[in-house]
Amino acid sequence: MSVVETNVATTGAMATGANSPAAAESWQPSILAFACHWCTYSGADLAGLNRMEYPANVRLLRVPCSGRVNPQYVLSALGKGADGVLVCGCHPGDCHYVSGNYYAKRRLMAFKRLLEFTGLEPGRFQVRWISGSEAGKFRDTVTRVCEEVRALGPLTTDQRQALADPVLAGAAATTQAGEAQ
Amino acid sequence: MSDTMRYAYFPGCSAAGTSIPYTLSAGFIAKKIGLELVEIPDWNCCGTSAALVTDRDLAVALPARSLAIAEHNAATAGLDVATPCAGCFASLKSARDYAASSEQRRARVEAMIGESYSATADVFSFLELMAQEAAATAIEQAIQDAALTLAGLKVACYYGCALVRPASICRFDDNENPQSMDRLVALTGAEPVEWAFKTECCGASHQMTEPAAARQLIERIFVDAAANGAELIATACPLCMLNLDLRLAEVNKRRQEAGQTTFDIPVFYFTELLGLCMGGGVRQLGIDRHFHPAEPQAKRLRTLQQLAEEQAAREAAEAAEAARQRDVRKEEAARKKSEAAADAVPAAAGQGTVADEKEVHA
Amino acid sequence: MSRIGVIVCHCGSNIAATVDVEQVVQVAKTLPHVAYAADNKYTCSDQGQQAIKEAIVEHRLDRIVIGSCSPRMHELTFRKMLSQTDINPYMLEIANLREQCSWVHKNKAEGTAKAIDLIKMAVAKCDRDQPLFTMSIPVNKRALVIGGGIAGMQAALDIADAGYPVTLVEKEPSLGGKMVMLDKTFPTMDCSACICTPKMADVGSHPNITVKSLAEVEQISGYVGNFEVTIRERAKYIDYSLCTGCGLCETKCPTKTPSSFEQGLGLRKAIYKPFAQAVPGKPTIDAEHCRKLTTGKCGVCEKVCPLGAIRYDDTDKVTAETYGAIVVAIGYQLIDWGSIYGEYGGGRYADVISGLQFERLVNASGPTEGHVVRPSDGQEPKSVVIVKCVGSRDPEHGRSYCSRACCMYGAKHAHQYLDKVPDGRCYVFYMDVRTPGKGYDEFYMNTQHDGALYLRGRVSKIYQQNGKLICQGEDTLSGQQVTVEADMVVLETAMVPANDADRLGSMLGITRDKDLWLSEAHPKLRPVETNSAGIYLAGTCQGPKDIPDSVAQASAAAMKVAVLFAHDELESNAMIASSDVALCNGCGACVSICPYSAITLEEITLRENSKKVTRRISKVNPGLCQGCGACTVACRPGAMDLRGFSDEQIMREVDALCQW
Amino acid sequence: MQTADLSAIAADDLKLAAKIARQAGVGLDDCYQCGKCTAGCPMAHAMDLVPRQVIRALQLGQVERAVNAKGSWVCANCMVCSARCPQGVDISQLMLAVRHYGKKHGLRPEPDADKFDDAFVANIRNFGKSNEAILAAKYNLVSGHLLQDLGSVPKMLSRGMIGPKIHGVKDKKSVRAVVDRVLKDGGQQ
Repeated sequence: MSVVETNVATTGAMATGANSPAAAESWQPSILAFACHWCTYSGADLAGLNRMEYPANVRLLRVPCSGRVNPQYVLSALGKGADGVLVCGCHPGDCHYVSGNYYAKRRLMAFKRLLEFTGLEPGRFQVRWISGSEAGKFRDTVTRVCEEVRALGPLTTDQRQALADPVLAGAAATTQAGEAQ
Repeated sequence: MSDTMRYAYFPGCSAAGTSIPYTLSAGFIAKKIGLELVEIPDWNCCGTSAALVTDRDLAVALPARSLAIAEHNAATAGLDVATPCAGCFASLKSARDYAASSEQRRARVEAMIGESYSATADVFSFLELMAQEAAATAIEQAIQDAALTLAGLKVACYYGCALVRPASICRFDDNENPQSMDRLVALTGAEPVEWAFKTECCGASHQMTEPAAARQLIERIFVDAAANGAELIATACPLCMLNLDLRLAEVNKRRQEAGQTTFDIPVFYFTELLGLCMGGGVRQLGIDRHFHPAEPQAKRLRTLQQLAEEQAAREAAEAAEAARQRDVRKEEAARKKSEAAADAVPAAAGQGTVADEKEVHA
Repeated sequence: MSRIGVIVCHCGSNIAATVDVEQVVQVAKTLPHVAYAADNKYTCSDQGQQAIKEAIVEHRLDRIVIGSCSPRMHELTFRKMLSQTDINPYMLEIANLREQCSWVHKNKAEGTAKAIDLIKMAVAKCDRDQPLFTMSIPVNKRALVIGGGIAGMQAALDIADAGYPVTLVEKEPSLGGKMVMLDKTFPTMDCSACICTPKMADVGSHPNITVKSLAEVEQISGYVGNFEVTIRERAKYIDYSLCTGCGLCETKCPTKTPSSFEQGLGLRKAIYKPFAQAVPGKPTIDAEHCRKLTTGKCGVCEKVCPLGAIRYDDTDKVTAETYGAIVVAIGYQLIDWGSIYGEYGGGRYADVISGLQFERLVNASGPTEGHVVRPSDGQEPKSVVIVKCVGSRDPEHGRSYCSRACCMYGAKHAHQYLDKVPDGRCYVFYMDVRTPGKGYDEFYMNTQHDGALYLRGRVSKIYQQNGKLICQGEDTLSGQQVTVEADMVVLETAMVPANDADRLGSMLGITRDKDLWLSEAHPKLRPVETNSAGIYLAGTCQGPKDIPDSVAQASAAAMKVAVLFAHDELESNAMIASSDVALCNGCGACVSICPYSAITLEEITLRENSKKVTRRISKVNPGLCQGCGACTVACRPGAMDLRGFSDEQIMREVDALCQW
Repeated sequence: MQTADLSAIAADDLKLAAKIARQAGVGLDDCYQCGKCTAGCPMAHAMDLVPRQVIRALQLGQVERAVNAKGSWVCANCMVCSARCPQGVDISQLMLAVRHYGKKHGLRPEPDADKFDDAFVANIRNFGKSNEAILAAKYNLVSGHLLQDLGSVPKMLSRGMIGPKIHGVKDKKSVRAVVDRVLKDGGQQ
């Protein structure tokens, strides 16, 4: 995958330059949130419609279903610059695709334990169920995750390197297929 | 079950006291079928319901002590435990299950009894033990060898509570309509009756402290047994036995005073019935030691030859009667046929192709 | 090399107030492969759309990123716009700058920074957009209805009346289901047969309906609009094209056996119609009991049949046909209470009967011609106990749910009994009385006025003593242990799914809930649809319900079919999964995870290194795939991907956010 | 009839009730008061609060009312209730838990049963085995029912069921130690 040449690193909130001491003071956590189209993404839209304010550190990435979220995406995000990752989907039993969030729950929970085993703080990877009508819950969840990650501080270079370890990627692949068990 | 049918034997406190007939008759059967019972040395009382209502731990610790001894003693080590008494069975099995359920609990039990206990050996009641295939087959064989039968005797098999409840611990027979004792009793040729009080409580634990209320529990068991034609009740528990046998007189007295019918329904251990059919004597099995006289029912024992002779005589009588009725029917049929033939002519003409049903059958 | 056009919308001041649109455009211009970037006041307006169309031509753009409101708002609008250009409508990404940015942040610097990130993500993803195409699926306008009870009949009639041909498959010899067995229906007490048999006749004679009785669905494949269905009609041993249903064979047949229609309370012949008004109105031979078929001797029916319609050598008929839609209406059965309630005698007492048996006893055309008598001795019971919730609300022994109809039919039974035996006494043991429905509670109160004594408590034991059935209960309202000596006991038993539910459910790709009821697509908003497009539910197969609710759901299902059939063609989803043959190792993980049974394993033969090899690979059915992507994550070799949300696209979004 | 002021029931009362139920592995809110337990209870006719009402009292947080009732002391522990409960509530164990709580806190509405059990446990502690005659005599003494069952003594004697010999274990100390260890620790799992 090509790394794109650019001169706008300073404007991107997720610039990895945050690790430099000069940037420490103004450091803002960068959080990537995977949101399923049917529940959480529309919940977020509803929060907008209601003009609910929440921290600007969160970027939503729309997926059709939380079951579409491959643990590899999370590894990649944390390895490459995000300080925290949130995966959100429909409530258990409400999945637009019948059982996608059930599989997401099973594989992501196994994956979370794996991440914690590598020394990642539990607050940095969270899975939450937010419906299309729960604008308030969306705001609260995002705000809380943001605060938690802010309290944890930036992810260290060592941690990021640990996450880039190919052994971990292999292990993540096994949680990926966790539903087969 | 082990091939040799060897068990560590927990007799229970009543074995040498109120349940002597059970001890005698079970011992007689054991000898006949090659069942070896090795008594656990210096076993102690299982604590029964008194320990349970006093303290949950006590109800585990008391039986656990005996079970631990069985493990440690060379003669009983590695053997499953067998006990005649339903109450002891419940206590022992509950304690064993508790200790076996987690390492933590097992350690607690060891701390309470002050010695090691692995909780590996299982616990069986005599009923379950004898209902198992190998023992039941041996019992059937022994009865065949003795050529004796209790045919015609109607028996209400009474299981009580502790052998079937809770199902999670007993894991043995249906708790509303159990069949294991019925099947064993049927081996004697006797007829187990269907009745509804097989597993209703007899109130044994309350006979001292709540006598008025608890006597009713005894009475309703006899009422239902009688209503279903039972001539005796078979039981597998010394407490039930003592309770029903001892207090039947009192029940009868009350009923007599109230102008109700009284019951002549003695209570037997199921082992006494089996023992009788294996050739055991009334005194040998302890049947003479019941409170309500049981000898009349025991005297219904016959040899298979006697039974065959009776049956042959009955069949001959029946055959003669059947032959007589056949003749009557024949005459009747002949008369009807001639009438029907007269009626059938217009009907057949109306239907055209319709054939006479009788012809088709022919 | 792609040429991306980026348009950032002001949305009046909705976006522009907290996002520096100009700066976003400037940054966008610097992003790779962006050939054009501009702002627009109202992008969704006609002028806004026109401006994009012009830019596409002018700058030779091949894909578009729009920074505007939520894609849930205008994604379709912009796709439509693109379909009027040379660009494929799926070469489009939308960055949500309004609902998820300008409206929720006040600080303009933060808002602008976030908007830039969102545009970067969209550009990164858009760079890998592929043209996607929908398929048009022809709709075969013939419906299959499985189950000929009241729900199945109603659905079939409605669809047929809308002008579409319907095949109705019924596993019993006659239509009618459970309803035709009932005596009267609550709360109006109209005769069940009187309102049910006309429907049966309508179905039987409708020119658009083909009834297949004694038939079962054996196999189903395909997808909405195109279901390939194999149906097995079991041998009836009678040529229906000749038989007139005169019934002579039945009167002459020498073999009698318990009738399942009469719930074992009456007998029928080996050649029989289950009941007089059966549809089809022609008999069948029960091969299990027929003397001719079991022993080779007899043949009475063949001899008496004036038309020569008997066929002892008849065999099952298997047919395969294509249907566009399926309505499942397989109904329910009653729980086998005897195996779980030893305390009620476990089925040993002849006079402890089920509610459905009572319906036959009290029915004028039933085995006793409507005289309420004890099955054991034919005597009229002078006291009857009715026990509700037998198997319902009893997770330990039966089911946890409430069966919904028993409170009402329990009250009906009490009323009917007291009506037929005015000097009788009736006791009803209940847990709660649940009567939500028009006229329902009034009906229940009337039953109490009739003299039924309602006792709140669950019966613990029923046993027979001296010819009486003794019921032990507690009247929890007065706190007393009570016993009733009854002549007969009626158990109002739980409804449970039909035997077939599990097999049929898995064949059709319909999920079953914990109790094996077939699941609707959404409990509130899609109550008759299933997760399989084109398959609908009617009646009790979806959960316990009474007749009015079953009929209502059946008509709703029929409407769904009619709506589907109003189209000649359906458009398939473009954003679906597909498997890369080169990477697939045939492990089947995708097959088991797919909630729509859209993936199958197939053997293919291909040339690898100039050798012929046969491999198992997975194949996605585009008519069934809904595009959830669960399979992509389960695929370890990475062969399965989702169009429109590919692994590469999502990874590029992640990278765009984290690496720049 | 007394009015129960439910708002006067503190959260702690409810907690205590739940705690007692937990000892029995019972969730109080599982019970929907169908009364099947009581309907089949062989001893219900001798109870003031029947099993269903004991659970109800606990559901309301009225622990003392539940404990002070005879119900749990009269329970014969036959477990029919537990076997038949539609909700899997182990009522039998719950009655036992209520009784244990009462015993621990000196609430003993049914002293005869308690005296019998105490006599029984003492019998085991002393001899290691239960001696029915001694037990019966002792119970009759402490309960004041002096003549109860005396009629059967000669019968038992003549049948060899009771006699002058006292049964016991050899290692009396070890049994005594088990009993003392468990009861001194306050027992209870």
